Amino acid sequence: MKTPNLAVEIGPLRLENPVLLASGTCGYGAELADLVDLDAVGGIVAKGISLEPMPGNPPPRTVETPCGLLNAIGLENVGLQAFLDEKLPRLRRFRARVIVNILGSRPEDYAALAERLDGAGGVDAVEVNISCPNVKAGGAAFGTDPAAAAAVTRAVRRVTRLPVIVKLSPNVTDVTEIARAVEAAGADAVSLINTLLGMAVDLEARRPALSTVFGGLSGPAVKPVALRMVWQVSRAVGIPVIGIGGIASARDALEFLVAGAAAVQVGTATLVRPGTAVEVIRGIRDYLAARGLSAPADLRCP
Amino acid sequence: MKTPNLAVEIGPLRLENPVLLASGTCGYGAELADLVDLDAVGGIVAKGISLEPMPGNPPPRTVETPCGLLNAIGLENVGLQAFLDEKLPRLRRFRARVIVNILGSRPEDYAALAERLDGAGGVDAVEVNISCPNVKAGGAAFGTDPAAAAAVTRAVRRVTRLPVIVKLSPNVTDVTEIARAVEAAGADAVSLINTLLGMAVDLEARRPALSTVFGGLSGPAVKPVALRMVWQVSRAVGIPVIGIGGIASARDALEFLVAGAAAVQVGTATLVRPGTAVEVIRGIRDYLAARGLSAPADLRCP
Amino acid sequence: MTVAAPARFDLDAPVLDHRPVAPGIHELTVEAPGVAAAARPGQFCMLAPAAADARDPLLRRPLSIHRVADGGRVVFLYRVVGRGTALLAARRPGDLVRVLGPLGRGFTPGAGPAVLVGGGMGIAPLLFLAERLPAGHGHAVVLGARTAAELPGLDRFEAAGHRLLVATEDGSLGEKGLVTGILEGLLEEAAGGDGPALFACGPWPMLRAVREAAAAKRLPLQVSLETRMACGVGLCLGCAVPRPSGEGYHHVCREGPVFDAEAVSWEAPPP
Amino acid sequence: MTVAAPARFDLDAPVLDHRPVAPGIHELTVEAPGVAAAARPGQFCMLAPAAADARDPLLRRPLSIHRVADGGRVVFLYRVVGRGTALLAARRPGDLVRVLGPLGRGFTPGAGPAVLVGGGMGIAPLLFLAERLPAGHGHAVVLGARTAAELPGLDRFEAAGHRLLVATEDGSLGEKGLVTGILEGLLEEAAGGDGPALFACGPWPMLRAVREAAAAKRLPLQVSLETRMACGVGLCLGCAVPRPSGEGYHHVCREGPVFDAEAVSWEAPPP
Ligand SMILES: Cc1cc2nc3c(=O)[nH]c(=O)nc-3n(C[C@H](O)[C@H](O)[C@H](O)COP(=O)(O)OP(=O)(O)OC[C@H]3O[C@@H](n4cnc5c(N)ncnc54)[C@H](O)[C@@H]3O)c2cc1C
Ligand SMILES: Cc1cc2nc3c(=O)[nH]c(=O)nc-3n(C[C@H](O)[C@H](O)[C@H](O)COP(=O)(O)OP(=O)(O)OC[C@H]3O[C@@H](n4cnc5c(N)ncnc54)[C@H](O)[C@@H]3O)c2cc1C
Ligand SMILES: Cc1cc2nc3c(=O)[nH]c(=O)nc-3n(C[C@H](O)[C@H](O)[C@H](O)COP(=O)(O)O)c2cc1C
Ligand SMILES: Cc1cc2nc3c(=O)[nH]c(=O)nc-3n(C[C@H](O)[C@H](O)[C@H](O)COP(=O)(O)O)c2cc1C
Ligand code: FES
Ligand code: FES
Repeated sequence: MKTPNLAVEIGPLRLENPVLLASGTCGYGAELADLVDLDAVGGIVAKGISLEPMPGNPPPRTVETPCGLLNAIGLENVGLQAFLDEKLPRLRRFRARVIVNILGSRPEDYAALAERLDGAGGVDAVEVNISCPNVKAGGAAFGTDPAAAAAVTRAVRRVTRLPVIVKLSPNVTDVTEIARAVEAAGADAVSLINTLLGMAVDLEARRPALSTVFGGLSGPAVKPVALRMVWQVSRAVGIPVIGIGGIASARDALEFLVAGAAAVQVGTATLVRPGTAVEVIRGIRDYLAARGLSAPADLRCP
Repeated sequence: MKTPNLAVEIGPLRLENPVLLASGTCGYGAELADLVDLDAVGGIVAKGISLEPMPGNPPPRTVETPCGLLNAIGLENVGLQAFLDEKLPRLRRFRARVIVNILGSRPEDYAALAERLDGAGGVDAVEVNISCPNVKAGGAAFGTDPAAAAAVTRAVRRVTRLPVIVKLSPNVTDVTEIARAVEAAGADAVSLINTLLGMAVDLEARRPALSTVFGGLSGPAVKPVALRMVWQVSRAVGIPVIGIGGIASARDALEFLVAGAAAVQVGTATLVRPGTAVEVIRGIRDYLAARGLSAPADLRCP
Repeated sequence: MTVAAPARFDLDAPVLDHRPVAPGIHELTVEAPGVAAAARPGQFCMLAPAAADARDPLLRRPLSIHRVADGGRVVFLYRVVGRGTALLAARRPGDLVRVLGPLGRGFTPGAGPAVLVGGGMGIAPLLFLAERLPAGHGHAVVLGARTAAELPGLDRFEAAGHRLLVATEDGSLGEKGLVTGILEGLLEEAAGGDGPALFACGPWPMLRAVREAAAAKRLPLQVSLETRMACGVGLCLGCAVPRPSGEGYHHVCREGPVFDAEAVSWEAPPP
Repeated sequence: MTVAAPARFDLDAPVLDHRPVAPGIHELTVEAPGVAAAARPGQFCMLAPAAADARDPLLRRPLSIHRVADGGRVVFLYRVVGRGTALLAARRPGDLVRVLGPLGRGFTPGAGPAVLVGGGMGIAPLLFLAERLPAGHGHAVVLGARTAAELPGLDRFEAAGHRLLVATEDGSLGEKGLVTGILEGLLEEAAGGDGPALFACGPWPMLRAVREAAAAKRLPLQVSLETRMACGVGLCLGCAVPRPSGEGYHHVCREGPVFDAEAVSWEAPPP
């Protein structure tokens, strides 16, 4: 029986295994180094960074939902400079690949971030979070408009040779349209999904439970929507697809591989059980070995 | 302490209480008459009917998901004639209002259904399911395009004076755009949400779990998305909003009333516990009474 | 066929007894007098642990009625397969189980001799049928499993008073082989007379094999089918199995789970 | 301030004891030696019933460490409020509870006398602090609740050896009124010396009142704050409370839950 080879290529980015920690659920790595073996995960996607630090939203920022979590963190982050000076040095020492998630309100912001990261040693890829409001377009997220998504992708593509992964928003009528647009604009891969836009109600107070009314839904509840979008997008583009959304076990991850994902990210599950990603890797290896399969890609449904 | 008055007006449709059974989860009423007091619910929305009978999809048609259910029933229904001859006579004898959910592949289909129902005694309203593929537009659902949604609404509006409730699809970038379009086209009310498009994987077989690959996601998992859309739409249109999506308890229903719904529908929860809708009504009454509130509308968050 | 709508109940039933009876197989006894009184062999219930806010697993699970007994007892025999049955298996006497039933159309035995054929967990509903058929009328019960340890409740089958024949794939009890082997022999014995009516419940390949044997001898056969069931009460339309004509579908939870073999499409993939 | 990262553990801890100690209030003892050894007063753990596939409720619940004891015992004192605590309350000795901890920054008592002030379930972490403070050093403990029945564990507080003063809103035990009344009296007694350091945990109005009393007498005060916590381990950034400066937020699970009163924004709505 062959030992499975878990290494996967996401365009020019090579991962030792197909499991990454999702942005916003693993800080900048060091925060969970005592609870998770960061040499064992394929990659770490750092908390999204912006050019300037952002304080985030007023509380309440989180609320539990059926099989899920609603968050309105508000993209709180230390900003690019502090990331480069204080976070990246520690993050790059782990064996996991370092993927830096970037966010902005104009394509120029994304480009400025990508350019600085391009020159910074230790960064293996950028993940472009286009679920942010496009300030020039009245606040609709970049990721809801193919032209805006392509503009951000092009701006980043022009200034870096790092692998560029564009992270898609699920809150759209046709996610394949956005995926094709960013592929044409030069993305090396796409990752999906980001959170679903949702809301919870504080019944006692008779008002929204989150300070910002709406928040992003994640966790097992969203897995069926995420799987559907991974299936659709992996059949619509030629670039690799990274699947995200409700993965809490090896079985969940394997389902995403069947649906067409080349790799997966574990998000909310890390908040609940930090060791989840490492268990997922072990489970994928055991599953492939037990069936005499040699690689994650063998699972993909034709 | 005042006794709360649970009666609500959905445009020209008056309900004795704000709780209805959702289409596709209560058959044509008689199927659950022994398990549910159909004189106690405010309304019954019958399984969607088409002009001609439809056999539905091959199995597998359902699969359980985290806090949810994926269904690919395929709009199986007895067709308009059998509905009028065999189902409606029994359905109209219950105290609940009778709302007939209609579906088609062209606006003319919807109009033909509405016209026949307009003349049929015992029908209190039509609910227009626009989540069906628009055959002339390459199969995209009517409900994903404001112009198509408006065309269906107008076609129905022209041929009936019955209250017209248009049921919105959540699988869109901007549900308020669709809502405004159907309001302008003459809808008396909107109901939302229909199911979220999703997928599940049969891992042992390494292929989709449903015969049609994709299906509709319902149940508690979708509640945060449904609440968000009810909030958005109730602030975007002047017509009443009926909230649907994951309601399984009185607390859930009350959250929808806070979010802006004038009434609610209970769907998947009836499949799990048929008595749910009646418990919801009792719970709403108790909640209002305990707080000295006189009507469901008193809960709405400004 | 018009039949007065049978009574169905939805209640929180107290667990009276719950015990493992074979590796991975449990026997659950609840107190549900209305269900017990109305139940017919071949019917099933939809079960879930009673927990007010439980949302995951969301759906109840279908289990055949294994037998009913005095005091309003309803007994189920089931294998732990996944999360739903695992959670049920944790219910202790005194705990509550939500029971919705009795559901579906069960077996309709005629006047003549019957042969009951069961494999795997398909033996579960056959005990109820066996106990309702009067002894001494030439009925027979043929049960099969992989191994002797997976044939729980044989003592009750014996007590029902019919000829009892057992087959195990590994030969650890009764004949070595499948139930179809025993069935062939039984049907040979009965050749020349009217022949028995057959009632089968078990894995799809077993049902197909029994159907071939029945068709060859033109014997009536009723089979109990299994599909995924979201509701079990005829509301969702999910439990579809194709009709032989190719036109449309039966619904297993309301037209079945017991069907005349002729109403079943045997070319279709297993439900 | 740089401190070596304290040890945190994530384990399935066996329940050793679990008992109601007051109406709706339970005391849970688990075996978690690493946690017990590393724990400091004021720290907390994130708990959930151990169930491999449990997805709803999704998140663990934060509970303060009430005390630690020999044999690696970690003890929690909690009120059943909603689904999470109700499910925890059902765990019996031998069952497993997933425990992640010890978490956060606890109380840092100084050299001088301390006054511990607790209300409602805020008394939970104060026992641990009281047991770690040596008796006979002029420390005092002031506890309040609505009624005597909601002051569990008073015997252990007494055994800690400090002056113990109790207030109940209905007067069923100790003074009738709020802890702030007792506190005023205590602080009057101590007037003229350096004054004690205050450590408070309880409902937001109580914390505000204690803070006013402390500020009036320029006494140092540490408060334990409560916010909704999705993760409890510093990853989600959800546990934000505003900084007094109006610039940005503290995170209660990693910079707290214990804060110097001066680092807290007292104008903000209760967390
Ligand atoms: C009418 C009927 C009667 C049955 N009677 C019995 C019985 O007496 N004893 C017994 O051991 N089993 C019986 N089964 C099968 C039993 O329902 C399944 O083993 C059980 O639902 C598995 O649930 P789970 O959560 O443990 O497994 P999971 O695999 O986690 O279930 C996931 C989902 O798939 C469904 N599912 C999985 N396997 C089956 C299956 N074989 N049949 C139907 N649905 C399935 C579950 O109901 C659930 O919705 C019967 C099935 C039907 C349809
Ligand atoms: C650091 C810290 C220490 C705590 N220590 C104790 C303790 O020792 N004893 C005790 O009885 N309680 C303590 N609490 C409060 C306790 O966490 C909540 O009562 C509990 O989370 C309620 O969960 P539930 O599922 O039962 O209620 P639900 O209302 O169903 O909970 C729903 C969600 O809201 C959160 N939530 C609800 N109330 C609170 C609250 N007051 N604080 C934080 N989150 C809440 C839950 O964690 C959950 O995520 C502490 C809270 C924090 C933040
Ligand atoms: C608390 C929290 C913070 C997040 N922050 C970010 C972020 O900064 N950038 C981003 O692209 N996605 C962010 N996400 C989205 C996740 O990376 C992921 O796409 C989503 O949560 C779905 O995956 P999951 O269900 O496994 O959590 C965040 C999610 C959560 C729960
Ligand atoms: C089995 C099933 C069948 C359904 N059939 C229809 C239908 O025929 N027409 C329709 O408009 N909606 C249909 N729906 C959607 C429901 O009416 C409802 O919008 C959706 O399930 C969300 O509500 P819930 O979470 O309470 O179930 C169906 C849902 C289910 C689960
Ligand atoms: S399982 Fe729902 S109709 Fe049969
Ligand atoms: S609760 Fe997640 S960072 Fe504090």
